Amino acid sequence: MSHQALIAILLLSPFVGFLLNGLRYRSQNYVLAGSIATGAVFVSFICSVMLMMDLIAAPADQRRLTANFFEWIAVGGFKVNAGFVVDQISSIMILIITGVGSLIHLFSIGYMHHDKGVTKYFAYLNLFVFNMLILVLGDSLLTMFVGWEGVGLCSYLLIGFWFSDAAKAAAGMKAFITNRVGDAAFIIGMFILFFSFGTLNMYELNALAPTTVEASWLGAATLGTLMLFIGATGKSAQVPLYVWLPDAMAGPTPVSALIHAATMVTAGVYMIVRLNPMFVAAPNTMMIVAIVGAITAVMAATIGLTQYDIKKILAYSTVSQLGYMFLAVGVGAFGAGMMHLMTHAFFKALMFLGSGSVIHAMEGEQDTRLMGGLKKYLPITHFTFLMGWLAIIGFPLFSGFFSKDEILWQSFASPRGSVFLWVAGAIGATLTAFYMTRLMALTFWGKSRVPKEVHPHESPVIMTIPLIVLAILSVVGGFIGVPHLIGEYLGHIPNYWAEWLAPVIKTLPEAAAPHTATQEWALMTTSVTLALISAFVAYRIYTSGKGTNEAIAKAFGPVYNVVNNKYFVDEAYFGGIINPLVKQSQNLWMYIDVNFIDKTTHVISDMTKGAGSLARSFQTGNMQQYAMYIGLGVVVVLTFVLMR
Amino acid sequence: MTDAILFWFLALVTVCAGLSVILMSNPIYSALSLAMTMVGVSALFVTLGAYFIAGVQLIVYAGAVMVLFVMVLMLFDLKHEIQAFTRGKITGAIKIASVGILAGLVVGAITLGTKAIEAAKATEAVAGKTYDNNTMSLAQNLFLQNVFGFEALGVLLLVIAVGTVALSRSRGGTHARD
Amino acid sequence: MLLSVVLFLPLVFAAILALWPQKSTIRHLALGFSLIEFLASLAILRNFDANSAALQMVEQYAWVPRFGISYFIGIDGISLMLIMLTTFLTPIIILGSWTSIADRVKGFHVALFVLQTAMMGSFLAMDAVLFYVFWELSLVPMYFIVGIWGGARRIYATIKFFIYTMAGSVLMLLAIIFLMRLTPEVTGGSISASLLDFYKLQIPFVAGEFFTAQTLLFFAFALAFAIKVPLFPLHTWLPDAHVEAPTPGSVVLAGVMLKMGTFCYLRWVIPLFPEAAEHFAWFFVALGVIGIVYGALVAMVQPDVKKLVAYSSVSHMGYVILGIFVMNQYGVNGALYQMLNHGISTGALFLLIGMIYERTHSRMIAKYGGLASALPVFTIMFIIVTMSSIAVPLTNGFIGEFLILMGSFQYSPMAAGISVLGVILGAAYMLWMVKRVFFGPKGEIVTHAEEDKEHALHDLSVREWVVMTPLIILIFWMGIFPNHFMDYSKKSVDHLISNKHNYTLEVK
Amino acid sequence: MPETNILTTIGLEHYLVLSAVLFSMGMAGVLLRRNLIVLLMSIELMLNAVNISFVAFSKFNNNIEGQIMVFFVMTIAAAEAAVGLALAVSIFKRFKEVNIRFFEHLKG
Amino acid sequence: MNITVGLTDVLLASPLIVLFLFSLIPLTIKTLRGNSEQNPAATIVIALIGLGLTAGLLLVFGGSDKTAFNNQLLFDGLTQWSALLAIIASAGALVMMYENPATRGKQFSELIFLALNSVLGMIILVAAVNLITVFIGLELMSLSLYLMIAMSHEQKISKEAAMKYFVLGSFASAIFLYGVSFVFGSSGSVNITDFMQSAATLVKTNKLFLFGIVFVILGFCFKVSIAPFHAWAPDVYQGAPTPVTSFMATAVKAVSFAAFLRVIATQTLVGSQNLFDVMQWLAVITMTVGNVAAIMQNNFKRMLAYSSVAHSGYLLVGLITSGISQNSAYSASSVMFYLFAYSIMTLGAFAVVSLIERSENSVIGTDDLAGFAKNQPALAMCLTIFMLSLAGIPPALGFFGKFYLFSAAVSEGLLWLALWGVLNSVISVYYYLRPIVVMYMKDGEADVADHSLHATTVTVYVCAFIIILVGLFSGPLFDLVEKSLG
Repeated sequence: MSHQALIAILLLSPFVGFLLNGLRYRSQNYVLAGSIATGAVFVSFICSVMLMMDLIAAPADQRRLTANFFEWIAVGGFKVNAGFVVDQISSIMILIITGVGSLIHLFSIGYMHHDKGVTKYFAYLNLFVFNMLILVLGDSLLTMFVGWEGVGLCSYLLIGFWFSDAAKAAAGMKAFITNRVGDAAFIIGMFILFFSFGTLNMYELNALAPTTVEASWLGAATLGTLMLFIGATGKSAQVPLYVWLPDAMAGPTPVSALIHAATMVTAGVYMIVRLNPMFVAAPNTMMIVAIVGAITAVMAATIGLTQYDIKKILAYSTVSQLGYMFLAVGVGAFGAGMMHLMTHAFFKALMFLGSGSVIHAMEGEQDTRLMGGLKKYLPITHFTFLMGWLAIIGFPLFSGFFSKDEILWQSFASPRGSVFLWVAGAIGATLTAFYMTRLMALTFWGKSRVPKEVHPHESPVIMTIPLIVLAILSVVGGFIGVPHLIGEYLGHIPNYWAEWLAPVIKTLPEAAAPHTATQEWALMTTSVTLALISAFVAYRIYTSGKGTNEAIAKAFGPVYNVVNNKYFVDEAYFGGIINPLVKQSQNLWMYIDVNFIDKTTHVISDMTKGAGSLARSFQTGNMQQYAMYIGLGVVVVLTFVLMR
Repeated sequence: MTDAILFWFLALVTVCAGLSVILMSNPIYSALSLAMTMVGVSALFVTLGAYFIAGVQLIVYAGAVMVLFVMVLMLFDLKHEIQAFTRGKITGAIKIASVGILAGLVVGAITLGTKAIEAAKATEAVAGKTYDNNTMSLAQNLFLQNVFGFEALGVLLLVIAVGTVALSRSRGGTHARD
Repeated sequence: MLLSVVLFLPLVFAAILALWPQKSTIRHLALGFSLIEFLASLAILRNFDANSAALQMVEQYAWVPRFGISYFIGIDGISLMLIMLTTFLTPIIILGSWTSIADRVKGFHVALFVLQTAMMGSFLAMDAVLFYVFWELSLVPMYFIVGIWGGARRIYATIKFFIYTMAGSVLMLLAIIFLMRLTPEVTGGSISASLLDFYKLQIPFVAGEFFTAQTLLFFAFALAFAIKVPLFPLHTWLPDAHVEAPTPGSVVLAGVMLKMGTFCYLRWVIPLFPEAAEHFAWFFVALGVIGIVYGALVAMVQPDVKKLVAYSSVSHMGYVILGIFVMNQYGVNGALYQMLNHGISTGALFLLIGMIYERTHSRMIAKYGGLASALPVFTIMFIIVTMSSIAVPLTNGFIGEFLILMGSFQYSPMAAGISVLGVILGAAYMLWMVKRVFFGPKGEIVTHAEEDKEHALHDLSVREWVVMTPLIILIFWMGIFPNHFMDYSKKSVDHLISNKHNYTLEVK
Repeated sequence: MPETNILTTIGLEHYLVLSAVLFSMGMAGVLLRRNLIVLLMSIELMLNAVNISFVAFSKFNNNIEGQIMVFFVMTIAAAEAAVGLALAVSIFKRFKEVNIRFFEHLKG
Repeated sequence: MNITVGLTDVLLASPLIVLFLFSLIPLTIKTLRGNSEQNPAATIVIALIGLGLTAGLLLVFGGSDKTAFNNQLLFDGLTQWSALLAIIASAGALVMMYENPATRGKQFSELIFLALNSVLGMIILVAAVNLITVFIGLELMSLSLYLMIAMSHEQKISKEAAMKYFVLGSFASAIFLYGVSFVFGSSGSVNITDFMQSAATLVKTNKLFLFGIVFVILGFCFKVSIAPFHAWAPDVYQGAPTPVTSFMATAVKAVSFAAFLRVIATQTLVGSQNLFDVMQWLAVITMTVGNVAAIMQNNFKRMLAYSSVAHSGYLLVGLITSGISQNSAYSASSVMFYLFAYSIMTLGAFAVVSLIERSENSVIGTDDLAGFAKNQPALAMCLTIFMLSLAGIPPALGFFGKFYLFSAAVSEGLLWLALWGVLNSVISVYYYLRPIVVMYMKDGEADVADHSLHATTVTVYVCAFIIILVGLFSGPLFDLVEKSLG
């Protein structure tokens, strides 16, 4: 099959799934709906695999399969095709999307079987996959943007899936609008790039990217990429636009796994990697990206420390991990960023699904304070979750270890890195270990705090299979990109990942400062040790039941309060932007529209009417008055005629 | 000199009579004063050499029209009017002022205008036009030059006659003082 | 001949309807007529040569030769799509008003058809006086539609609408007269009202001075059109008119009538007064940008759904003005496209609001809530249209808005920077409204409907499906294959942009 | 032009001024009096002033047409008087009133 | 002097003669029948035949640019068109008189006699080139009118209206005559053709002439109700029986303007810049006063009266234009065209009012029209057309009237007058829309008084038809008028 056809099937299969399910949205046959949806995504997965194989078969410099379906927009010099491309970067993405996606679809069949809107749910999920595929396959920024907004839309629909709950509907809205803020910047970024380089096609853009780095802040590449990055902060939940993601947990848990952990939220990272030559040409942007990434990584992790909602913890964890990815791409470690993207997709999808399994078992309960000791009720879930936990805290040789370690190392060693970034990353890693352990302890270990009326039970097979598959991937996924140092040590495992990506990754033009293997070992050991220590501490605290709110609040005082309230960011947004905006809009309406423009109109009309009344008042009915007007008129006219 | 004295005398009579027309509060006196004015005007016509017109003025105006007025007044049987004049002080002032200004303006224009006419006369020397100031030339002019106007006046008078008769015959009213 | 047929067919239909004795079949007849009209306009589409910027299917007959006034119509890429929009929307409107217009059915359809002719006439007219005739004529049926079939404050709204619009257009009439007085320069002595002759005029312009002929004429025209658009701060008639108008009235108003204003900027203002237009472009760009943001902000706080959509129209039309006055290919093509989008998506929104109003007799957002569970299909339709309205890619709204923003970025990055706020705010007010109306716990109305079986809410009827389906299809068709539509207008727009200083239209 | 004594040399101007004075008086009467009949009389006064003016011009311009006009004016004045009085009679018959202040129903 | 009255004169004057003779027929029959009212239908038919014959004769003999009776009457295009217009308008008014309760009665023959003679006066007025003949025509027209108003069966206010009109009209006539005397004194002639050439210079050199011409112009201003000389108009229009009002508002106004046009055509305005300025201000004041005062009216007839004042303002713009224009045929024909448009619209509107009037004393308020559209859709439609046309909404006749008028004004550089005019027409929209609003958008039981009033109804339809048809095809008519005026 030609790769055009493959790409077409790849794209259209979920869409067809969407249509099939969407048109029979009333149906509550979850098996049929789930089969259609999962099948659709699985077909895509097959296509992805076939495409990947084609790609692998091709010589390294020709690994690019394009499909131009039609000319989408063509105005003047601006031409955008409905063109899709599978290359080293997007092939990874489509595999993740369709692969992880299939698993999550599968999981959903079990998870959503009792829901009335199950068919609608699968339709949305398929639509999401379709859009996500457009996002990653699009050959130009605009096609990417189509998917970019499309996934936002699906995210909106899925977060607000249980719309009768006002809070959930609001969360969906919040996600969409926050994303829109980023999208607006994304649009501006596209304009800057288009008007500077004359194209939005990402290959052409990369080819046209300035060869000398832009020192100025006002350079086209810098401004353009900066704007695109702001777009990415919206989509990928980075500071300051991350606020929607924790709320997005209002959606069904598989959705959180698919959209808010594995795929959509990584779109920003993907976009940066995609445009890496452009970013490389803009060191200022990259600096911002790295700093934002580092701040996000730490900040979200701190918030994660205080949360009790199982999904919220995972959500902040996701934000934090996304911060790592940005940190990576910000220091020029695009490969590492992509790698972490992939491993994160595995272990975070796993953990979300695991949490879904837990919630399923807990009959909808999400508060970890009411869990504990679930290990014995949910052995498979616990085990798979454990694998995810090990991966995320960067336990050596688990997938997270490789990617996270590479990021930390690069943040220190890259010419665009710095020791501060490493410190931030290390703190983040330590905190991650802490709160993830806390999550494990509160949920699975320790004493059971499960209410009596709830009877936890292991999830059905259809839900555990995906968990198991993902657990395996979480464990071994890292070996695809074993860092050179460790690879040497483990027995010459080549870094497939770096090789694969090398043709599409632009190396930083700056010469890297010389670093020794000792340095790398030392840093790696430090961070891993810190993480393990913090995990142990957390284990001790939380399995012993000491880690209650009150105790911690006492220990940390106001700091806890601030962190527990998520640094009051939501409050600041509402109090500082949204509420005043609504209030001022009200004022605009009342004062400008009603009291100024309309009033002016009314005043004019009243004045006319007043003039009319005045004119009427001269019409007294007294004939002599009229005669007087005539006489007066004659006099005035004569005077005027004579005098002037 | 005699014509001057005559003019001034007649002017005085006419103006006084005219003033009493508008100042007398009893309409009968006004009517009589108007008749006096008509006579004065008629005399002025004589001083201007328009004898026929003077006669007509006496007969038609002082005779017929004034009799009509007086008759109607008698018919109405109006007593001395308590409110002969309009009351409004401001409007009254405006009215008198506007009349005064108008008179002033017109007099000014007359002063300037007659000079212009005389100047024009001096240059053009009024060729051709002789002022055949007799009834015959008047009649000739009326019946030849202005015969259409004359006929139209006839129609007008007929219309008036029919109209007034019709008006007086039109249905009686029920509208009371309110 | 075809053009005239299409133009006057509705008038003939109106006459037939007016004389039609049978009350019960009026609607069917009207629907049939409007479909015939739509088919006739498809014939135009077929015969139109998209590869030419020329004025096509021209018909010119002397009308008042003394003043060089002629019956002169023609179609080019710029007007073609608007004609199609008009003929396309009319059957939908008729079908959409099937039950909502219960009173004086005949009068309504007569007014609608007269309105159709008037609107198409102002798109097609190439003679100033003819244009003015159609322009003003369009007020009258609209006036009746709002005034007779409207809401509680319909009389206030309709008079406001009429007088506002009239106030703007009388100055234009003077400007037209003035231009006609200038034409002997270019026609060799005879006065002419032909737009083509107007195009040839070189009207004196001095930069920096306000009281020059071209500037004053420019503002006379621009004001008339700005009121119609409506451009901030002349927009206040629109919310009133929309709120009070019956559903079909709102659809026509938003769908086609507002476009008369923006279209005329392209047909009249820019080609006739290119220097002034360029010189004062910043002003209109600024107003457009203010309109975008202001309309969106004010829309956000409206308690009435229809008023919200009305203010969103202000915002959307701000985009169109922005696109037109940046005067580059992106902006103008985008603006033209946005006109169609707005016609379809806002028209659809009004239709949907009308449908729900018919069921619940309320438009207050606060009374709704949880409608999605009662009316799922309706909700989906509404959300699709909302997506089009907030310009989500693959819907029509995106293409227009993106191109306009692109054009404005080329003109002034700051303008684009501010107006892109509209993208955010647009999502904010629409989604907030969707949230309050469709999502959340069941509101007063839904609860009431559930308790009271007689007033139970029914999801879309077959008729309503038929009404909405073409619109939904178009929303996606136009979003995915914009070239199918844009190809017709590109040549004309290119021609306008590149030759605006000595614009002329070849006649074909 | 020798200095002419305006007292002794009576010219066109004198007659015209006289006519203007009479005209103004008539006008004042129309403006000020309340009795309909007196109003009519005042109008007659104005017309008489016009007549003086016509005849004076006629004489000083050597143009007989002025007198023809006076003739016409007189006739029309008579006709007007007839109509006016007929109107007055009909009004009086109906309302027993000729004070014009009584007739202010039409206003505004 | 070698002056004779020949056959040509008689032929030229034949419309006048015929009209007069026809006016006598009903009266004679009535007299012969022992002073009892004969069949009013016959009366009206005779009158209409008379008018028709007159119009026919005018078409045959008029418009030839010939003078009759020794340069007293001029039969040119202006005469022809304005007389025809007066005849058309009067015919409409006569039809209304036939069916309106306030005019149809025992004195119907007399009324028709007066009306026809009023038309006779009108034709004299427009044909006359001699100011004194103008005056005779004016008086013939006006005196008949006063009597017609006074004869109304309407009790309460028509006498008052007649009285006001009469006193003020005589007052204005006196002023007019005074002006004529000055003109006569300073130019030596009262024939417009005589001082036509010298007027522009005379105005500059001779203040007396200037005053004279100003008085004459103001006399006309009174007749055509230019503010501040308009004060009589609303009262009289309201007080007079509706058919007579329509007669006044259309025929009388049309011919007054036509005669005014003759006076203005003397290029006086070119001579005196001040007068020119004053006239412009008068036009502005008139438009404004008429329109703003009309806004506040509820009485339909009174509203139309103020609207008529406002239209006088527009017409004055045209008049001023033709006063200073080199190509006065064009601007004069724009005035004529507007007069035509205005007359038809106003006639139609009054005809509708006349239809609604239930008794001779009924007052039609705008609010009384509520529900009219439901009961009388066709008539309501017609009234709507009239109102929209009056407001100047295309493609009705009124729009083209305004278009030609303002077009002429703009071409003479009177842009600001045109501007003021169009702005005023925006104000006017407000009150013209009100009846439409009430008719269509409010519930009520308005209906025609008597469903058998066919003649007036036909008048309404004809007027509406003319407005639309001539509106759409105004070009030929305008060309025709301009050609004959040129």
